[in-house]
Amino acid sequence: MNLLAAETEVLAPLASGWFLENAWLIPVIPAIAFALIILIGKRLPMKGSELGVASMLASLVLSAGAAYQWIQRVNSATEEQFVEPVIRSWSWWRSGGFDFGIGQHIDGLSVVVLFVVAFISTLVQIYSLEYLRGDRRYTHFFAALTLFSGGMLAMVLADNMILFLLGWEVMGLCSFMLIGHWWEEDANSRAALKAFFTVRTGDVGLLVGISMLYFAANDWTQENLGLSGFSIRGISAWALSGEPNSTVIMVAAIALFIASIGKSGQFPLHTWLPDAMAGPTPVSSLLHSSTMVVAGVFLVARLYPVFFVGLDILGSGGNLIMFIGAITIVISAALAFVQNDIKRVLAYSTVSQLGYMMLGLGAGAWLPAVFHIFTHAFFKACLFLGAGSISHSASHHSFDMKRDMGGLRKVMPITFTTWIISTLALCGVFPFSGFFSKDEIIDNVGNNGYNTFMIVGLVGAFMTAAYMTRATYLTFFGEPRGASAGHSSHESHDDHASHDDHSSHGPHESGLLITAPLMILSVLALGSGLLNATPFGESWERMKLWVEPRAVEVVDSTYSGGPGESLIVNVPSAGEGSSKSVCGTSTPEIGVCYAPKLEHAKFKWSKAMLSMAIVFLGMVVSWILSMLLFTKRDARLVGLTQRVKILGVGHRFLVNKYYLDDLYEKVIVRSVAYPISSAAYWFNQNVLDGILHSISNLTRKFSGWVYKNIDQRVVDGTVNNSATFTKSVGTAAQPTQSGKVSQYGALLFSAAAVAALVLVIINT
Amino acid sequence: MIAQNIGFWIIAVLMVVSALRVVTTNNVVHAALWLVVVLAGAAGQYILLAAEFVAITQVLVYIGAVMVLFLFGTMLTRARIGAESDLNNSYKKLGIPVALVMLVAMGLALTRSFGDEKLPESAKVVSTQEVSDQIFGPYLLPFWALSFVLLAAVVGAIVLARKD
Amino acid sequence: MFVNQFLFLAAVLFCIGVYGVIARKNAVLMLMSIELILNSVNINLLTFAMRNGSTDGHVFALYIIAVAAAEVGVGLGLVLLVYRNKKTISVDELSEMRG
Amino acid sequence: MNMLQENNWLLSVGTFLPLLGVVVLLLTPKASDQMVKLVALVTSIATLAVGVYTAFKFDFDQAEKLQFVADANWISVIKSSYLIGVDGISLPLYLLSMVITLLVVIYSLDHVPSPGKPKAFFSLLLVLQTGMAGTFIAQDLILFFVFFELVLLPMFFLIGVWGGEQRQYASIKFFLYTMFGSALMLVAFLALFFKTGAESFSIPYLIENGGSIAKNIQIWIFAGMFVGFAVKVPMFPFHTWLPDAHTQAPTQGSVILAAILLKLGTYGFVRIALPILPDAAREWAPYIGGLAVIGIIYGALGCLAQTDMKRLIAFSSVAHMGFVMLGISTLTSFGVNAAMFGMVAHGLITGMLFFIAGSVKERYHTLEISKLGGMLTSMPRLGWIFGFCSMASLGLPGLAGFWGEFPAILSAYNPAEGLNETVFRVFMVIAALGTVLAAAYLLWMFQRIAFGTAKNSSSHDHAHSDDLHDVTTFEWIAWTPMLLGILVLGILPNLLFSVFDPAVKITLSAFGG
Amino acid sequence: MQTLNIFAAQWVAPTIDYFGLAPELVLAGGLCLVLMLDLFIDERKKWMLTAISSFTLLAAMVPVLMLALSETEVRTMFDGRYVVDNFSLVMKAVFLLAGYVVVLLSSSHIEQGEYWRGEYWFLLLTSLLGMLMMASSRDLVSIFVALEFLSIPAYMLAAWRKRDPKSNEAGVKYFLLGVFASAVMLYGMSLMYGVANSTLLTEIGAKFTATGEFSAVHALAVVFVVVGFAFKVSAVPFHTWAPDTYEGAPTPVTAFLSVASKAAGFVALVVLLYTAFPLAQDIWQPFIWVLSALTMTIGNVLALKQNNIVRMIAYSSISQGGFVLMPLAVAGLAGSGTTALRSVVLYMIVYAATNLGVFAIILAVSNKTRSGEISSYGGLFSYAPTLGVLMTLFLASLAGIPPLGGWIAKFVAFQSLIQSQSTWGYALAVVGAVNSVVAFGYYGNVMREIWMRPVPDNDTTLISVPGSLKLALVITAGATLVFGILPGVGLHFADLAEIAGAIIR
Repeated sequence: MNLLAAETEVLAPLASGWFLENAWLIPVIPAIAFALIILIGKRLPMKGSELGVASMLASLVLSAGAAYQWIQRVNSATEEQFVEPVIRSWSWWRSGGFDFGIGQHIDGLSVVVLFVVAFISTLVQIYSLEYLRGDRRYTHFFAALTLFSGGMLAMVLADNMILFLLGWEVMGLCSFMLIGHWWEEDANSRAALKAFFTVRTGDVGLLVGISMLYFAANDWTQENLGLSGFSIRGISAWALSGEPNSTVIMVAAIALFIASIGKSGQFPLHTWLPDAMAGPTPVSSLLHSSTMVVAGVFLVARLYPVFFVGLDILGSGGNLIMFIGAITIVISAALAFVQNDIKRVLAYSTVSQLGYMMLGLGAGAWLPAVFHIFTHAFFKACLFLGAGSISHSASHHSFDMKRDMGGLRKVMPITFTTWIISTLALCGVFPFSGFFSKDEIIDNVGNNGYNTFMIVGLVGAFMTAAYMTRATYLTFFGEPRGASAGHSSHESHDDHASHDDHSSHGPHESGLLITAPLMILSVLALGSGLLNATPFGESWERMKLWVEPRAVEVVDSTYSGGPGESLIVNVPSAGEGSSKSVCGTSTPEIGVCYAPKLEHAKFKWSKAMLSMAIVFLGMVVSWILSMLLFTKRDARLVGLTQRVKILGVGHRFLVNKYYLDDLYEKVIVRSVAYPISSAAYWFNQNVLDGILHSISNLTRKFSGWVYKNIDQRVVDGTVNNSATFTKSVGTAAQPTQSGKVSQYGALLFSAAAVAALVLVIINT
Repeated sequence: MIAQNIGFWIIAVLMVVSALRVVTTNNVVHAALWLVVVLAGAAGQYILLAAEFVAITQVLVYIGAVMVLFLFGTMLTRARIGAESDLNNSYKKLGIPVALVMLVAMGLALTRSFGDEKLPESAKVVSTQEVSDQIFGPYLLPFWALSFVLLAAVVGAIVLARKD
Repeated sequence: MFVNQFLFLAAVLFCIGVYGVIARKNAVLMLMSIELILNSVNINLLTFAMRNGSTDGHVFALYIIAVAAAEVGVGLGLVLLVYRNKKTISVDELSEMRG
Repeated sequence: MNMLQENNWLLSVGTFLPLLGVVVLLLTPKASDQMVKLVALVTSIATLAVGVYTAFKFDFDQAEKLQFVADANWISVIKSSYLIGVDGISLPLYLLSMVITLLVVIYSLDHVPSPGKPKAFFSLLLVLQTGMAGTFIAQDLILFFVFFELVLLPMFFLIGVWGGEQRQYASIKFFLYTMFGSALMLVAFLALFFKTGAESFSIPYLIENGGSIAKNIQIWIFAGMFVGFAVKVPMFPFHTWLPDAHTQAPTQGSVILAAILLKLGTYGFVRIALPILPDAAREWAPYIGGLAVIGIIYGALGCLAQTDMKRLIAFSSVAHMGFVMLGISTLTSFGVNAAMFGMVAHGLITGMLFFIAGSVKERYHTLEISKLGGMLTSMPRLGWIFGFCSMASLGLPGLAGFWGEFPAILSAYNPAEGLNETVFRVFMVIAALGTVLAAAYLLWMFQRIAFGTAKNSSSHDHAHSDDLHDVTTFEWIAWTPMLLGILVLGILPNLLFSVFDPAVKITLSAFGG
Repeated sequence: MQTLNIFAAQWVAPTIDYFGLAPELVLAGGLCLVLMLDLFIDERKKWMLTAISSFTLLAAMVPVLMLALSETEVRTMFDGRYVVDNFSLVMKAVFLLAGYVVVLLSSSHIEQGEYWRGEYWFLLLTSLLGMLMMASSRDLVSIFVALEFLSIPAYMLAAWRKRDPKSNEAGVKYFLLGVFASAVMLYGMSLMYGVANSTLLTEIGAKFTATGEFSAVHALAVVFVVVGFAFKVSAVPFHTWAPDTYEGAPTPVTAFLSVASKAAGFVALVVLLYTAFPLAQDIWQPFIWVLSALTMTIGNVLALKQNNIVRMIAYSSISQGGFVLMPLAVAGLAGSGTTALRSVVLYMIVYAATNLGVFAIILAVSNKTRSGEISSYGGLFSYAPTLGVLMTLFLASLAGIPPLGGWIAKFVAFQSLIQSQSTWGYALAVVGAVNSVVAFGYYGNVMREIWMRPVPDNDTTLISVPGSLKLALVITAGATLVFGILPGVGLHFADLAEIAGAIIR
């Protein structure tokens, strides 16, 4: 299993431990829990939810242990030493010379994501205990949620692409079940279908990519590393070995990236994400913070060498990943402006943040991107759960900010505080966690020479600040509206009727099971950035130390034995000539390289200040606009006297003021901000989503056509026609059987005569 | 030989003309009588072919017995003694080409195979004894069989033809 | 004498007989036409007997004559049967079964 | 090929035991339905017991060898003998046929379809079982052919007597189609026999000697077999009997048809066509592959156009068997393994789907998708089972369907030596797109049937509110093994692959692995 | 011997092997007995005639078996004009057993109409005697006489229901066309005698070999002779009589014609092809090829159109005849002769069993329904399951579905075609394969009636099956199954059947 362990010991024995060696338990526990919930969940006192929570807690503990021991392991290595991932694998099945393994691949990246996933999942499950209390499919919900986390965990620690694919698809399935949780409503089931189907479209890329990589890499990996071509480690090493055909690896990388696009909701396959908000809020939270959508980013991070070589990352002029990332940032941020549904705002925000991660990965900022996964998980989970908390306790299950929210800061202090913290983190305000990750990305993008993309990143930051401010304002400031104001006249959004008792109480703070996760998450949203606080110097860059793989592994040339037989590989252009080796300058002549050597930007306060300024500008502008726009507009609804009270001016003036408002709204806002956002939204709904729908409609129509015309008429028609034809031959032959003896005789004699004539002529 | 040849040609022409009349005449009884001419002609040809026993049998069986049967048949089915218009059917037109094709096929084959081969000049008349030696020698079994055939024909024909 | 002059006579008789059985619808006339054919066969057989100098042809011809007699007997029996049921001996009327 | 001959009575007993059951059935009085059912049940249980014992005795370490080989004189004049045996390829299918038959019998205890006549129904099921099992154990072409054809008549009657409204048309179509194929196949078998020196019809012998036939003749012989097997599979464009047969067949018939009968064709390819005629197989492979991917896409499109649940599932078979054929067409042992796995997986999954369709029909009295809906509310268990099977059918990893589908796609990337890689890679991408379409039609169906609220109002004429009961005991007993099978094979595919692999390797040795 | 022997005045009595003739003699004795007894016994005791007839047939089987077991392989009489070899013995056994089953089929049937029972049995036995003779005849004269021997009684039997115009029509058509065909055949025989100067088949064969090249007359002779027997086996386009005759004739007679009479035609054809002009294969192979392909196809497509079960079976048996002819189309090729012969014999055996079974069912069912319409079989399975299942078995066997007799017969036919490894063989095999599918169209249609259609008029009164029919059903169904499941049995007999003096192998 650990092929290189023997040899690395020569350098320095790396610490390992039980948690690292047995990390495979982390996804297995939820999987077992899932089965148990399904089988006996309904009979348990808490309807199976306890099993889910317990399994997630266990996974969390194991993940934390693994993380701890990984840190120890890293610390036990020397500065430049390659930190061997803890790989264990077992043969799963064999077929035709193909060895499909199953196993774990624990390295920095997996540890981080494992921890995040386990952590968020645990909190979400705890949160759901309260949020879904009384739901009719409570047990099913927890089962699906648990399996969902299990799938993600399995994917994260997969040591080969097959297992990776398995986790990936299991998540897809669970997302279908979870998004469609309230499937009685047509919209929900449609959304679930759409989500699954869109993601599945992207999966074609994954299938193709895996296949291509396998066949391209298998010989090399078998020969040199004794690993199968599915092995992530093998593929990584192969990608950097200089061996691969550039076309093959490029096509494979593009194929894989298509899968990422689908899963991570990148442009243009992002339309399923907002619809997926139909699911229960905890699901949205889990889906958008740490699992599912992150899987796409994780795929790129995991097989980074493949993308690095295949898409020529760090090459001049940008690459596909960067373009997609950048477009996604802007487009989705713009879309977030025009949403009234708080969850949709957050959804687009997620898409946008994923765009940042993609941008970072595409630009060679691997670590910042991974770090952004880490921090984003906390604050985005917090935001979603906050939104859930609002709908649960204040807005009568509505997520409409304009109709049912407003002024909630007083009634929901905890929710409000955690929301603000997370928002600041999302906007990237120092010293909240988002700053350390997002700013790093933007910084590194610029540092690696992509100034245009850096500007896009900054614009994105501005927009992020702006729309989050708008959302915050609408939700927590201003006057309460609709349900938050106690009105319950409108139709409830989520018709799980058991919650109706809330309406009588009016808006209030949520219970501890909801607020506790919020608080924990907000603390992390605040503080998790410090794990890689570049501004504070090298020693604060712990994440870099722990997570970033070291570029090269030194191989002792005397090593022999093991299934790999020969590990002596000539790394091309290693340190020779002027060309920069992907493994960095310190690559020895002989060795296997598992990760590209990446440069990190030097932190500069000046740059940070610039971006901070942009963020603040965005917030302020948005705040003012929101104030002007929404509070005033809202006042019009409430009534005359109130307006007088607030403004203390005359009726005519107020009327004029309204003119101004209208002017403002119609002329300034609508002519400047709206057209762009609206156009984007229009484009989104009509063109992108429209394309999606029309593709599906077309396919349906086409299939109908094929069925009717090709299958039934041509193919089946041929069959039926042959029967008809046979019968018509019979009909044609029937007249010969006229019943008249003379005719029979004529036939007999003429046949004899003709046969005789022919054969006589032939035979003479 | 010349005399025989002359005989042959006279009889042959007579036979062909009579045969044509058999198949074209509108009168059943005439047809039967024309058939007699053909059969008698055939008997003549048999003599030319040195088959006197067969020729005699031909006269006895055909002209004597079969013709009587035909005439009885004609009577019993109350055919008109005289011309009838509907003795032929709609396949008449088919008959000519079929017969012609057949004739062409036969003619081709015969011409190509026998060309101008001649019959042996000094053929001895086959005596009745020789024929009977053959019949009661190697061809005995078919002879026995024939007796059953005739018996069956008689029994069957009676059953079928009698009124009941 | 040429072999073919007899054989051609037989062939012509045969073909006339063929025409007869096709063109005639009166059952008795059909039977007569068949006799033409059988006679042509006999001419053939005897011609070959002379040509080959064997007596087998004679025997064959005699058996044919005998069988022909039996056939005519059976045939007329059938004709009478039909006539009794249908009051006609036109074989064209015998086309109840077809197709 | 060396063979193991111990316990050579086992296979004969396992194969012909159902016929004994038929004899007993014929002797039981017509009136006593219970007795009839009991006899059928006991027979199928006993058959399966023999099958399990066979599996128990099977030497899995030598799965590549024919085992339990019996070789008796049969038609010595034409050099055909009663040569039977199983190896890793046939054993799982052999057992599958027994399991499916037992489950179908169990299911039928409670669901003898209209117009009743349980005696005839169970007799035909058991005869069918003999035919199916026999096909998988036959190691002689003529014996194979006899068993291959033996399944025709019972299935013809199952469809024709116990089927739906269009049953007569469907049954005749099914029969004529299959017969057409097998007639040509027989011609091909005979040509093969003579071209190998007219020595023997034994498959092992022909495998050794078939390769020496001149290539252009091989191609023609292969063509005959191709038609025979392709009709059975069914491959595009020979598939049109399938939707009709499936739609009209009674549930039990559909299940057996999907689970076993379709496999006879693919099994024939693996067992007979490929190893005996390697050169021709190489020539044909691209065309087979092409038809296979056309089938995948075409089947999926067909599914999307359907409004009838059962017909949709039937068309999905076309698509799934396309994957199987794609795997076979790569001529790699990996691809063929995938195909073999796909056969078993498809048998379980689609069989299950047909069971569900049958139960839906029984409860709703219609299979029009537009008239169904809200199954999850009215019958949550049935709904979830349906969901599970849909997921398995669309190839979700972790369930059996995936291991037939994904490796097949994977194998197309790298077909056997001598095949055009570009062509097969194109096939691979198309097949991968097919998985998306599979997701589309299956989920669409699932969404429309299971989600939403029940549409009781749409069919007032049937007072069927009483009928909407959840899964019954008999259904549970019949279904649980299949559901477990889908799950277990999904998690532990090696259970099957380890059995297939050695045998497949040997079989495909002519293609260099 | 056959040359003109001018001074051979001395007649020598031919040596006759009476043991070799024993089956024929037993049968001849039996039929004379029937004819005589018919004159003397009381109307109420006429059932004895049935018993005597069936007993005679079984009794004739005894010498057949003894001859088969005797050490002398081939018995030759009359200078080789009459030969008792294994082929003839196998075929004689088939004729006798088929005749026995036909007697069983007839026995209940002729009680009902105003049948001339004594004469019926007499003619039936006479026809069978002709068939026995045909099996051993190796001489043009014998073959001709045997042909008339078996045909003339059959002509009359076809018309045996005297009051029924259909039956009359059947008889007349059969008779007239039979006479036409034998006239053509005779012309061919005369030419054959002319070119070979012998009526003995082996000598004709030798002459046809000696000349090496074939003149036009050879072609004409072969074609005309084959036409004569093509009529007998109802090969298209000489089949036209068959449907009408089969439909009109009394059903047991139809069974007899479609099985025994057809088999006799094949016997003669095979004997002629194998001993008289095997080397004229270039002439007859293409001819038979065309005949076979046409027969299968036309028979099938016309059968598809039929509503009357007997007429459908008639067309079916035409098309089956095409399958029997199939291997003969390549029989002249090296190495195919033996298998082709085996195929023909096996096919005849299996076909006899199956087709007689079909007729037994038809008789049983028509007892109740009094209808020949296929639709009268609706729902047969529901009220007479045994008959339904048996009919299904027989039809499936005719369609060639394993594991019933028909499949092995078809299989062997295909086998010998393909064994020739000639393009023509392959092509005909494909034609046959397609036709065997088409054939299921009409067989399946009857099965569909039996299993899937409602009972007409809901008349589900039980069918009473007479004992003799039951026995016939047991025999035929048993044979059909045994031939299918253990094809070795049928093949063994077929393989035994070797024609003494056959030139092609």
